[in-house]
Amino acid sequence: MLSDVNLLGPELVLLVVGGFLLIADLFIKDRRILMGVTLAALLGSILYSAVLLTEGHVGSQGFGGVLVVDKFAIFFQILLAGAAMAAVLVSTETMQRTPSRRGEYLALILFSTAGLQLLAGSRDLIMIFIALELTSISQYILVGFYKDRWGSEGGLKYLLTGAVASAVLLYGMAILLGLTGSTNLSEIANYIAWQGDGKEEALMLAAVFLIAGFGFKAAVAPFQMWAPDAYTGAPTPIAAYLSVASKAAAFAILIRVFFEALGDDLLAEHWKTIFAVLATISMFVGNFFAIRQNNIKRMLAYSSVAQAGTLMIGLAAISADRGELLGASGILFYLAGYTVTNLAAFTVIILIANQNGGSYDIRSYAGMGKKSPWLSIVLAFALISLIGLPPTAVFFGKIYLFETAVQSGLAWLAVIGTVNTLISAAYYLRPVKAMFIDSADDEDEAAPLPRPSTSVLATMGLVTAGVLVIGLHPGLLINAAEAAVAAIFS
Amino acid sequence: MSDFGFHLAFWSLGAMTIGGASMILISRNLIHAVIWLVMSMLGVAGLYLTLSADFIAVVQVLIYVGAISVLMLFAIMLTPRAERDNSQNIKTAGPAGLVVLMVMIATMWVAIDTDWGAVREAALTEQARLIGESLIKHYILPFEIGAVLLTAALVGAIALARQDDEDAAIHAASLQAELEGEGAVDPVDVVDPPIAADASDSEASS
Amino acid sequence: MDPGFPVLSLLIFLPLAGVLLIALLPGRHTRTEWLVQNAPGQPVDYPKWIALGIALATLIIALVMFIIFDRSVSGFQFVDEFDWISAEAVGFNVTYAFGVDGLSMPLVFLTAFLTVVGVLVSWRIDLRTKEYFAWLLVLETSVLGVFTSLDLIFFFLFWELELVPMFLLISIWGSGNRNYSALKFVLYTVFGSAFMLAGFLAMGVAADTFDIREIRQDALTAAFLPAPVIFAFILIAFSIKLPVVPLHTWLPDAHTDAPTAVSVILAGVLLKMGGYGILRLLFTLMPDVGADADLALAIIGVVSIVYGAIVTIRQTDLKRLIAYSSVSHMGFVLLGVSALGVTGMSGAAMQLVTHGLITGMLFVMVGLVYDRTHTRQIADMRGLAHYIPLLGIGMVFAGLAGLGLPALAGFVAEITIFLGAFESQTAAVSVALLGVLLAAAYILWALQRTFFGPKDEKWSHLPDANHWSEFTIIGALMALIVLLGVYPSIVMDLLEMGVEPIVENIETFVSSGAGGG
Amino acid sequence: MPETIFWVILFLPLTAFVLAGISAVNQHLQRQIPEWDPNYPRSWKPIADQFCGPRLASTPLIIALAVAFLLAVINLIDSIGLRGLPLGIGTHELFTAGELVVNVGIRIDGLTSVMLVVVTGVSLLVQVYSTGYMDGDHGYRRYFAFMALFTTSMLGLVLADNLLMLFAFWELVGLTSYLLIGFWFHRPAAAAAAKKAFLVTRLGDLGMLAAMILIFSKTGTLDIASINALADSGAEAGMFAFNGLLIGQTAMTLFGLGLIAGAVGKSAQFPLHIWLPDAMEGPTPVSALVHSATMVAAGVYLLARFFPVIHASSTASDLIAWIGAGTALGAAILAMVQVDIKRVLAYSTISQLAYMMFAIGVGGYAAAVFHLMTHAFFKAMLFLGSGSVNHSTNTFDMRRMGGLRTLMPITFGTFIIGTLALAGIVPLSGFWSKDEILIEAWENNKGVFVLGLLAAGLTAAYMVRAVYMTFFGEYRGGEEVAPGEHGNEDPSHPHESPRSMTTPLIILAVISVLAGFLTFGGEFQTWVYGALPDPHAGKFHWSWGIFLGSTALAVGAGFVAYWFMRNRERVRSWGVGGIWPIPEAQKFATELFYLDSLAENLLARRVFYGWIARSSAWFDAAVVDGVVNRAWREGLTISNGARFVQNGWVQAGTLSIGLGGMIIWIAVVLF
Amino acid sequence: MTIGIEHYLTLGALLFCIGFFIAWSKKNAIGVLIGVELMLNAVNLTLVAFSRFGSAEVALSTQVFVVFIIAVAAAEVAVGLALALVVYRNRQTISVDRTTLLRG
Repeated sequence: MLSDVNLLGPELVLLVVGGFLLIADLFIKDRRILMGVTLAALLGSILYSAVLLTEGHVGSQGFGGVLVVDKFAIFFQILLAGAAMAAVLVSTETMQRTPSRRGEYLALILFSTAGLQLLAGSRDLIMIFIALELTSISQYILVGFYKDRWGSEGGLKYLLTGAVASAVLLYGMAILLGLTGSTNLSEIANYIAWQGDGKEEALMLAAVFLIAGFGFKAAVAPFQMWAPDAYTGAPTPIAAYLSVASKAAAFAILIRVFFEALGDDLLAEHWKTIFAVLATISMFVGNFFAIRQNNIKRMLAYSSVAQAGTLMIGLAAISADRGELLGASGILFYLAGYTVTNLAAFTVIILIANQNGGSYDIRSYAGMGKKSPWLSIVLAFALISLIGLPPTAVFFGKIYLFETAVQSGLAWLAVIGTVNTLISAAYYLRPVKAMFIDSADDEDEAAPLPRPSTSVLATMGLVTAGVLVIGLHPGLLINAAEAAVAAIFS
Repeated sequence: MSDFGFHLAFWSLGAMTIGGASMILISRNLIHAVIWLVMSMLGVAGLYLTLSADFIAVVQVLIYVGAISVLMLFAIMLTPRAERDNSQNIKTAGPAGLVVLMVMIATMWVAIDTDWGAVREAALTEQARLIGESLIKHYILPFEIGAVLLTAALVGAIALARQDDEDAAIHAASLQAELEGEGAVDPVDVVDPPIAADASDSEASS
Repeated sequence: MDPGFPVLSLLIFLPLAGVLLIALLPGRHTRTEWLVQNAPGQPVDYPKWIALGIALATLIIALVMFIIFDRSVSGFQFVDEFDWISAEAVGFNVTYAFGVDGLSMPLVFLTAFLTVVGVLVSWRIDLRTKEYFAWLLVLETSVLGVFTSLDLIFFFLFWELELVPMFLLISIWGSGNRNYSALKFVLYTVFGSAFMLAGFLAMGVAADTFDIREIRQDALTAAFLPAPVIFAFILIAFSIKLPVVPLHTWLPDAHTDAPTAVSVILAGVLLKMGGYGILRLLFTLMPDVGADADLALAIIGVVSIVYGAIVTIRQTDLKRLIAYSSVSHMGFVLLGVSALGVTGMSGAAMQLVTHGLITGMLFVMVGLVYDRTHTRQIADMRGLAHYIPLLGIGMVFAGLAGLGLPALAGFVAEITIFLGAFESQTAAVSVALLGVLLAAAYILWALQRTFFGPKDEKWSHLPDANHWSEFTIIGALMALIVLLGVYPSIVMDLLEMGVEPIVENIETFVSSGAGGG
Repeated sequence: MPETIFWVILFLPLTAFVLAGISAVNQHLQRQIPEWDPNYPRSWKPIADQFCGPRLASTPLIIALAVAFLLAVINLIDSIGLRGLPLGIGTHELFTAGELVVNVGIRIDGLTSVMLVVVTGVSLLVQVYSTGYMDGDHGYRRYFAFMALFTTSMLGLVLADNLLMLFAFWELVGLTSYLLIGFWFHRPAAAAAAKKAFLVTRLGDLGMLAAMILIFSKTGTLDIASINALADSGAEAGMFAFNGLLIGQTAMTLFGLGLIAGAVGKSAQFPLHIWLPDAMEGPTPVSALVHSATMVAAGVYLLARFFPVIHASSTASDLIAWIGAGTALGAAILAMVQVDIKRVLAYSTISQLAYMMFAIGVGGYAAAVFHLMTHAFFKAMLFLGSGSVNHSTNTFDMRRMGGLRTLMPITFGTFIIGTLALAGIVPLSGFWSKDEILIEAWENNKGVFVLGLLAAGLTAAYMVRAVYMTFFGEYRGGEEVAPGEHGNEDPSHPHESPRSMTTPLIILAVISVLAGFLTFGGEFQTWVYGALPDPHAGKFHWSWGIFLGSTALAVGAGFVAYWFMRNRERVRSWGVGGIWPIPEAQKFATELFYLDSLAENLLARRVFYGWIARSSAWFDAAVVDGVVNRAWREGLTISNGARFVQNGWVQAGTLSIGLGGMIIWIAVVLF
Repeated sequence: MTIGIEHYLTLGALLFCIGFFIAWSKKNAIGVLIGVELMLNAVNLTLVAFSRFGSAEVALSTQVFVVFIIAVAAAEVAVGLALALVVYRNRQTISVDRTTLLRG
């Protein structure tokens, strides 16, 4: 049991430091120290994951099979901790706005991240539920953290819908548990394989409820409604964090649950179609709603719905010959690319908002290209990547995912995906147009803007480099994703 | 427990549960609704007893009836009388009814139609011990994480409910906007709240 | 031909290096420089000189490649390749592979050449020059990439990459309804790419490789999509780019509102990507589907030729008129391709090259005129030849080349297409002949209304061509157009070389698959 | 003669073109120099002016043409020695594209030799004339550049040994014709006429292009000799076969028809004749060289070149015979009512070309070529004469001339010679060739003969009318020079033209008188027949009946016309509007049989431009583009409208969870 | 008729649906929370039913699950009420049909 604690290392670091921060907050007022500690914890978590990877712990199960440390989990641990690092790094301004709640803010980010990491490594329904709730509750609070009228409303809506979603999820889990008699994913799979016949309705009801619950986290239409409101109301770093980390973990658990527990052919045919349909709906809903948004955060929220739809393509592409590997590794690869890209976009948005008096109106971006060319170039680059244009991370992610679709005989899905790329271009290009093409109404705005904080700039540099590196040399990441999913499907 | 007693207990407790829940639906006052919720919860606790889940029943009574409903009542009491309205949102009630009908068909069908496996006659004994053992052995990790979760919720709830210095201005601004009748606002107007002047922040002053 | 070092990669990425250079160096300088002999006090624009230098260097590399290209060996030369993504377990392998063959070599040269023209024609741009020239070079890289990629994924990558500079170039430096046009251009292209990507992926999955050299028709029978569907998907993208009726309406808008250099490159090179793609990808990789689709292609081609020309006649905007004429001219490409023979396909490829030069020149001339008159409306112009006779010479020359006058490049391509395609597409060619007449009609009429006619005093202040950059462009374009017109084999040999394997492929499949379909 | 010589002949004018082009560009460049570049060395300007002046435009061309003419004459003499048989000159591959092998090569035979002499000779004289006529014109250098280019193209057309090369030069002469007609582009009429000429001839060229494509796709060759040999092989069982080439009767007929279409366009035959009268907007020497002597005769040359093809199909030969005959008569009728002297000559040209056309149609190959040659000389002379008149009166309107007989004696004299030659008065050159054609027609096709004879009569009549109006009676004052143009400053006192203009007139007059005698001894026929694949010594026939008849008709018609002109007042008092007795007929003729307005106003403007093109453009904008734009707008509207779903209520979010889940489950269970 | 697992499950399903309907149709945020609590109770009831009637392994884990759910429910309610309080401070209302600043 004690040796199992070793496996918990990455999360434990976060939880312990999170607890420490809650207390330290009372004594330490310097924001930089708190942030430093937080970042150190996240870095430690990443390093610990790396150690687990290299020290031969891969594949170990811990805590009676509740937790597993495989490459899949480690992939997500690193990804999530990285995303959290970026979120913390860009939170300078946010923390200046809430001087009396810094410890809580950072601690909640850490708790939430730990929850997401645990989610990626969970192999037990109860663990999944608790991990999910840990991260959800932390996020509810973080969304409402500004306590202004938008934040509180966003937080409340997120909480209420989230509570309903988790109730639905629990109902699904309850059915699954009652039917199969186990909370362990592999035992569930065993049961379905041997005794599942004739119980498709119940199993599918459970599966549907699980999809609803996890899909809610992943902001897949039609479970996406909270996302725009929460993103809009939340402090922007949190919106960034939600859009990438939450989604990543949700897909991690979707892959794990649906491949490990419900991967039997009895059900797979059904949910393959379900995912394909959801992917389609998500892409269209996200893109259509995004077109008319003027608030860039909200636009990105809807775009994240569409991106979730794109990711769903990978889930749908399961039953083909190599579909399992291809689909799942496609999701991982895409998620990584999407994460860095979206973070890059959000980082710039934060920087611009800081200079802009906190405005997120796309129209106020007019002339930004002249005022701060580098920020604009990075944002434009990130948005172009989000469209899926080369040479960026998402470009290859899309190609990869669409290939999985084609390989599973879902070529129509690839076409829909690319047509949606077209629709998405219409709104992703709007800020680009505003920044570079429109000119600011008044010339005063051309005055030099305050210099953003170094940490934010550094983050921007890092994630942009990430976008570019993944875009130019996707091979490494693809191989990593491949190795990660091989752990599940071997 | 005799068969008849069992029947009587099930039906009456079931009626209490469902009746309580239905009364929540109907009652116009939020405080009444919470009280009906308590009744429904008690009904559920009773049902747990009929299922020989003594420990859970106790927990149910303690936490739901004892803690959650009191918490809700407190929250309700913090709001003025006008906000204690528990009426239906007629705009959503219609579609909600339709969807609930679908959910009901689905869940009940599954509940009735599915073969749930062998029916065991003997109930679990020594539940409290077993659950406790399970929690610190098999489910130690969820247990610990659950603790963190409660901590996080606690800290978060405090952080939210506590009125910090910087919040006053924000609330005041919100109320001002509210008074000016800005009902629905294009989300474009969302702007970050102003940065609080904080002397303790070394960077803000430098 | 193996020069011993990755000359092709150098060629493709040199413009990107130029972009870096432009980005890092200051925008303009007021000091008199050794580089340029200019009047004291006049600012020197570094970006345009860097852009010119880089574009010229690229052109020289392209020229050297063109010269040392081994005309005795068919197949790809100057190949640079290494594994780029190799995910063996999931079968997602992408090779960094670039090479040129007889088909792409002239187009590569054309691209390099027209970029120089584009830089020179933008010499008087003074709005955000730094970005402008940087984007122009990015555009060059992307187009060169398309013409040399030997891997479907890289082909697609560069195909999409080109949208970014185009969008910005049109919408920032354009005129008129530029935002609309830029967006329309992007959306149309992306719409096509959507289908193209699906097609590529289906091919790649079926053949287990994205390498153009290794994908073979027989592998595609195992595809998840039927080969004709893949063919149609990819054809949609190329048809939009080419463009053919009825997918052409982005073209007039984009052309009209784009700055001159972009119009030149758009008409000169970007449209060629469509024709190149049809030859390189569709007919190389799916010869039997292509052979079945010949009649459809011919019909589309003829409709484009005739309909495009008829609509051209009614245009009132000079740039729009030329843009529509492109629609008509690019129809010839499809017609030539549909011949399924070496002659027709060589003609189609030749049409790509010659149309690039000719329409490029037309846009250069219109751009130069527009710089002076600030109107493109034909109705506003009259008797321009009195005041700007040198530009008039250029315009008339380009116009005549455009209507397929012998001894100028366009004639060679058109006549080759006609001669090559008649046997297999008799009716189509017969109708397409009308296009020759209509081309003469719209071009001559436009010339009559703009350059000829009585003097109009309001244009008396216009300066004629008076800058070395203008003389250079006009002279170089004229020289190339005449050279290709009187001695076409300099390019035709290469194109023939490039086309021959495609036709052999078709013939193999048509003869072997005659029974099996 | 070695092949090089012919390339020299071809490239001499081309070199002159380049030099003239440099000169012309330099003219415009000089204007730019001050603002061009401050660093431009000013001292170059006079040097550039000196070496790239107007002389650089004209002198090299005249020298080049003189040399070329000399070489052409030597070649002709050689050719006589060879009895017109083709010289064995190799051909060179220009480029290949698959089966298509495009060659450039030169074919020298009797026909070519004759044409070479005609082209270089007339061109030389016209250029000499032009130095005087165009002196002082702003576009002097440009003019010679175009002329040089034209001569090059015409020589190329004549020398070509394959159809593609012929076609290329064919198009190029069309181009130069376009450029020269629109030479004074500031005149809207000139610009429009240039365009019209190009388009109308190109319409005919389409036929020729189609013919070329057809013959290539059927036989795989474009070599003129091979095609002719194939046609000459004769059809057996509907197939022509020669040396491995094979072609059916239908294809051969179609090929012939295509060639005829090209010839009809270029030689301005009905119904494509409408461009030539308008083409008179060009400078007069251009009309002389391009639009009477050489280029328009290229159509005849083409049919002569492919004479076996035309005669391999009776459809083709009959068609061209009837087109020719009809045009000959119709154009002559139209010439009767023109008041512009150049237009009279233009219709006359059409009429005469039509003679050659029907000559070919009825098998009078040698006669056609002969007429082509003689016509080139005398018609060029006539045009130059009209130019000379214009030079001093500033007008071509015969109603403003008159009485120039004494004022411009040389012009008058040469014009009279030209008129007599054209009218076919013995023993001038026109008589011999025209009579030969009539004889051929008489022997082969009586209907055509009748029409031709009538046309011959009318020819004499309209020429007499023109001469009378121009040179007889009182001088009616000419026309003031238009602003911005150059011309005689004092048109009320016309004077004889300068030496540079009269000399060519005289030379041409001499040739016009003498050229007809080539027919004696059958030498001419021998050279020309030598060009055919099956060279048989054709001999011109002689028929006293036709000689007497046609001469009598011409002289009679001439006198009638003279009488009418002299007694115009009296004729008018009879109530007759013009030369035609019935006003309606007069109007019908002055309106050019309504053919122009039918073609231009109805077909081109209304039907094509107004209806087809407009509806297409509307379709393009409203439907093809409109649908896309509409879809885009609708998409935005939908996007906007769909936002009601996201109405901000929590319940909408939670409801969608349940609804989505349920729909999925029901769907799964049901299907 | 014996009272079997179906009865409990049906009861649970009914409760779940009523909870769902309450969550969907109440104006007041706290009303929505009440609905959620009912749904969670329904889940718990279902789980306990499985615990009673299911196999031996399931008996324990379901009850453990229920404990977790109850704990989490409490935490959720606490946070939810705190958020509702903040909303109230900002808007003077916790009616969800009026807290619709964010929409579209």
